[in-house]
Amino acid sequence: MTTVDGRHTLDREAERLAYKPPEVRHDIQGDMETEERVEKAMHHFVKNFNSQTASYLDGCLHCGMCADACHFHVRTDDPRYTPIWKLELFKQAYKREAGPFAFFYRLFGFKKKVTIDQLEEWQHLLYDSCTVCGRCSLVCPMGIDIAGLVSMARHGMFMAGLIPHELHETAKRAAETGSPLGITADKFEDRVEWMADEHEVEIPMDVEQADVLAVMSSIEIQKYPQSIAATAKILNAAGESWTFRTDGFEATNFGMLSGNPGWQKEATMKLINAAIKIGAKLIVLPECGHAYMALRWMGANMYGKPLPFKVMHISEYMADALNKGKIKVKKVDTSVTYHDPCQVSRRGGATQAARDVIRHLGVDFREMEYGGDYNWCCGGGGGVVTIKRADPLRHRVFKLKMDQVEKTEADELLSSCANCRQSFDDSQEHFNWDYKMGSLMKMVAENLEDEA
Amino acid sequence: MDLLDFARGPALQVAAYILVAGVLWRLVGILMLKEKPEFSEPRKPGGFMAALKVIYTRSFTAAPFKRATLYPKMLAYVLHIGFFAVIFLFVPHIVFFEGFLGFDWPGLPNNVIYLSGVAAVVAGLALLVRRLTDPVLKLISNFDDYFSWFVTILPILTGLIMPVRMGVRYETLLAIHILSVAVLMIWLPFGKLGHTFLVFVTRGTTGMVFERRGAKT
Amino acid sequence: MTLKDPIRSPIPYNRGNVRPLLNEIIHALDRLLDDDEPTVIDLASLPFAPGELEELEQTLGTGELTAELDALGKSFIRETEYPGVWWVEHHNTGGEVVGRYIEITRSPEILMSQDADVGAGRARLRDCFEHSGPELNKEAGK
Amino acid sequence: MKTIPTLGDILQAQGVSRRGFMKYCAATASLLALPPAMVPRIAQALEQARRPSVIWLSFQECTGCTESLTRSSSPTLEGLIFDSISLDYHHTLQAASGDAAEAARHAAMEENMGQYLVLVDGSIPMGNPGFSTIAGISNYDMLMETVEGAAAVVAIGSCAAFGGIPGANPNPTGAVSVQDLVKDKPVVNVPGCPPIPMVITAVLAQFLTFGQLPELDIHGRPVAFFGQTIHDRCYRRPFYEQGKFAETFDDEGARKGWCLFKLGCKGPITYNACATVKWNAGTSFPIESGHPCLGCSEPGFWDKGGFYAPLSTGNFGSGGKLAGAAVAGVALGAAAAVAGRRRQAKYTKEA
Repeated sequence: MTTVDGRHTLDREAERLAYKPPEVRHDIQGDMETEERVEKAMHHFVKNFNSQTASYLDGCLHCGMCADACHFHVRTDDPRYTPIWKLELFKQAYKREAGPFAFFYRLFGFKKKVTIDQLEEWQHLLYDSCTVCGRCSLVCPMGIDIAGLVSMARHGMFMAGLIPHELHETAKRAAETGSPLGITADKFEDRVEWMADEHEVEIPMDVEQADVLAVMSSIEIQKYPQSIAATAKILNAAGESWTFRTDGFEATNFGMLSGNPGWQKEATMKLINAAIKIGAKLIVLPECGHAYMALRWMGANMYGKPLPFKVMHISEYMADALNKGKIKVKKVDTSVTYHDPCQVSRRGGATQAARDVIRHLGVDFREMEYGGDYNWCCGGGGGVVTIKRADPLRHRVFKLKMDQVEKTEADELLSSCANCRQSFDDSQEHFNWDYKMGSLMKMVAENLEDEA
Repeated sequence: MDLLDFARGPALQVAAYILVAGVLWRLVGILMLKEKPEFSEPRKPGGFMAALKVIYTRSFTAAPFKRATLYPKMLAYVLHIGFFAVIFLFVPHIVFFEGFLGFDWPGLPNNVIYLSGVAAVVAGLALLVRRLTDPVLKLISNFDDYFSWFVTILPILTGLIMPVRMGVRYETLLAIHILSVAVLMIWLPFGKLGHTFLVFVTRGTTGMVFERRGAKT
Repeated sequence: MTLKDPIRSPIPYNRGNVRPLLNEIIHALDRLLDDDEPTVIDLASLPFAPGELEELEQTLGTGELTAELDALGKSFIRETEYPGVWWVEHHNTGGEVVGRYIEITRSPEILMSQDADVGAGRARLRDCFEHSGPELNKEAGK
Repeated sequence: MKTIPTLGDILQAQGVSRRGFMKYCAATASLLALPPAMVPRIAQALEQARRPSVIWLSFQECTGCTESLTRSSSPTLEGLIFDSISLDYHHTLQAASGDAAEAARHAAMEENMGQYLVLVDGSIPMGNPGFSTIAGISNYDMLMETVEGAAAVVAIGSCAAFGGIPGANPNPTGAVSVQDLVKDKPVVNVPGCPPIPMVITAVLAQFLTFGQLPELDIHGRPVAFFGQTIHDRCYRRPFYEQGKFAETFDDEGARKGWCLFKLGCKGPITYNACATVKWNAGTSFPIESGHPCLGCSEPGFWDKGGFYAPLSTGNFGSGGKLAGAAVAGVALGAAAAVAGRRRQAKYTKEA
């Protein structure tokens, strides 16, 4: 548990009779010596410095405007949640090790090596209180992509064994079993079969040659298995030659979220290899935000050359199919508002796709105030939803999202990200909130015209 | 050699050498670090035009942030525009630039310039007060922020004192003014005032990265 | 200025030193009337653009009284259209201007007969008287 | 020592009336830039004033200063001041020459030991005493000998005051100013090329009237005349404030009499009385006749980077040096980047 209320901060030093404030918790993995942890952190900070990150880290004006864009700061007024402050250690490492004047910073000791205490303190800032939503990147007058830098800074934290335990365990499970929730190939097959029966839909599995490789996120497989059926219905309706593969079905990438580039690459390569194996021309990513970032924009860089196939988010696929007339939907008589997954819309550039789909559904679409690219994050992205100790803070932040949604007075709330959905569901339960988030894909699947 | 001769001669010369060398040092030092490879299939052509686009568009605040950042943005605009007017539209300064550029441009009446200078200083003071009181800015500020503020405001102040005089001899004031400019020139490449040239790099980079994704820039 | 003279048109607006000077003259007239305090303005100490001095002179105009003094070169003392405001110009023997003043006073000091000159004059007159004839001399002796 | 008559005696002897004397006092007040209210005090002082002996020494000069002072053909009121001083030695003006002239100088020095004024125009060559001599005596020797018993020294013109044109770069004669050599006597500088004649006479009038030297500024110049810049008192100043400038000598701005700053006017850093006292009996001064101020009354005016170079131009040195700085910057940047990459590599190896 962490004190997050900047307006009523507790004086931690003062003696109190009955109440002892809890210490800020930080987790430690492994049994490295302190010095080794610091070295590891520095090493994996330094590894990220290239001309692009360098210009960003050198360009900050300390104007503090990113604080006004960050939901964690807006809701708590805690200055530590200023996005650029979360990068202070990363910046410190850059100025000391790789900046143009690094020699002088070292010579005169202007920038010291980071310390273990700093790293421990920053764990909360780099993980619990950043969803890598990138809203701050849009307010920065220098155009610094702060969110991108946070992802990189996490590399040092992971390698130093200083990340939130739940996130570490989830990422580790993903690396070991291929799924953050421990879903094995067999279990996936079971779920697919179950859904095929339940929804009376044909779901191709492990086809040797197919044009389209569809993948899923473990959250969907576990919590929202109807997504499997919905995906199948849509791809079938479009008349695609497609398949799921047991050797490459997991779209989530907890290696990326936790800050382990090795694991990130492993997870990405599984999908790439599976697609190449079946000669796929397209991978359709599920309703998952960070999967889009991991494969669509970072996949080729992990692969080291351009991918031999296209990558689409399911919302992009649906929009394309609807626009081209490959599938048709019935008009739906309801009012809808749409929550943009940060990694798909703001950072991924597919903002328009979901709106195209919604237009085809003919619903009364109510855009949130400053929706789309400036949308407030669900609060659970970037792995935050897995961090138990961050729940109170996440709930607090969710208030912004609730206000944004409620203002639209729409009947239904949709999104296209299972991770968003999960954190919405959790917060809905916490607040006993009226809105239950639905899936855009599900609405399309349920309203497909039989004759395409 | 009196103070003015020193200011106009060696001081300005050394400052100019340091300015040129420092700017290139920082730029080359950043840009010659390893390249970040980019193999993903672009949604839109990025490239140079995207860089230019964001260099331009980031000069304005996106609608959702307008209310929250109105005050500092307004001050920053006043500071920047005032400062630019003073530097580039005050006729003696234009003559100064003409001295090494070889061409000139129309200036503004001095009263307008004095007003711009005063506005810039007032905005600068307000920004300093904000930096000293706002919890966020208090936390993230360091020596660079305060020193850069000082060397930016100093030339405007020393310039504004000149018509007022206050009993000090003109050539002394002019020498002090030029020396303060020299200090600004010397510091500019190294601290956060480097944003005068880095702004093109950072905005341009973001333009190229995000525009090719088709994402919001 | 006589009572018959028409009221002058308003003083034209000028950029230079003319207007401030006129204002100063008005205040000097206040002091003269209220406190009986005269003022002398030395025009040599003020920077004038070409034509400004002439403009000032024209604006003030010429009043009822003009005097010419001949001592170490000519001097011209003239009351302007505004009573109490005097234009005083000293020239040297070569005709060059060596001093130019606006005096705000009832009568410029230089117009007054000076005690030293009066004394010297009296001496000269007495001398003249004593040497002009015995009758007069006798009478004066009594 | 002979008895020196007071000015009152002299004027009386010349039959000058009290009115004439008052006029003279008013002109003196005007000359000294004193308020008219000071006239009675001046009158009182002048009546008691005694005619001082003046020795005028001319060294490396062009006689322009003497010309300036004596330019007027008819006797003037300033001239009266010269009547009331005793110019005992001025080798350009006096009839005597050679040994006779030097004898006059020595006689004046002896008679007025400790009370005479020395006026100097021209700079003194220190490179070789033979560069400039009078009656076989080097300028340096003559100056030091004459100054010995002087009450004060007045350096007339920029050469005497600051070294002037002979002292300009590369200064082949090793010319120095009076104040460089005379350290134990008060030195008043009346710089200008030439100085305004009124200012020269004013210094003498001040000495004559009050028996003391005027208040001086940091360059030893009378504050009454050198207290303000040409720019501050220039009638074209409003154009400067409005941003209206003549760009060339024959453009519209030049014809309309706009500010000459862009044509190199040194008015803002030049302290002199030209804008108020003006020249040729108050006719005009350089800016009024359309030429920028050269700054001739300032130290080193000849070496200030060109008469027509605007004041605000800086001297950045050669383009080559700037290019050198650029190359150095690129090299340092490259070195920093290489060092940064090396450290990355080192870290990667260690880890």
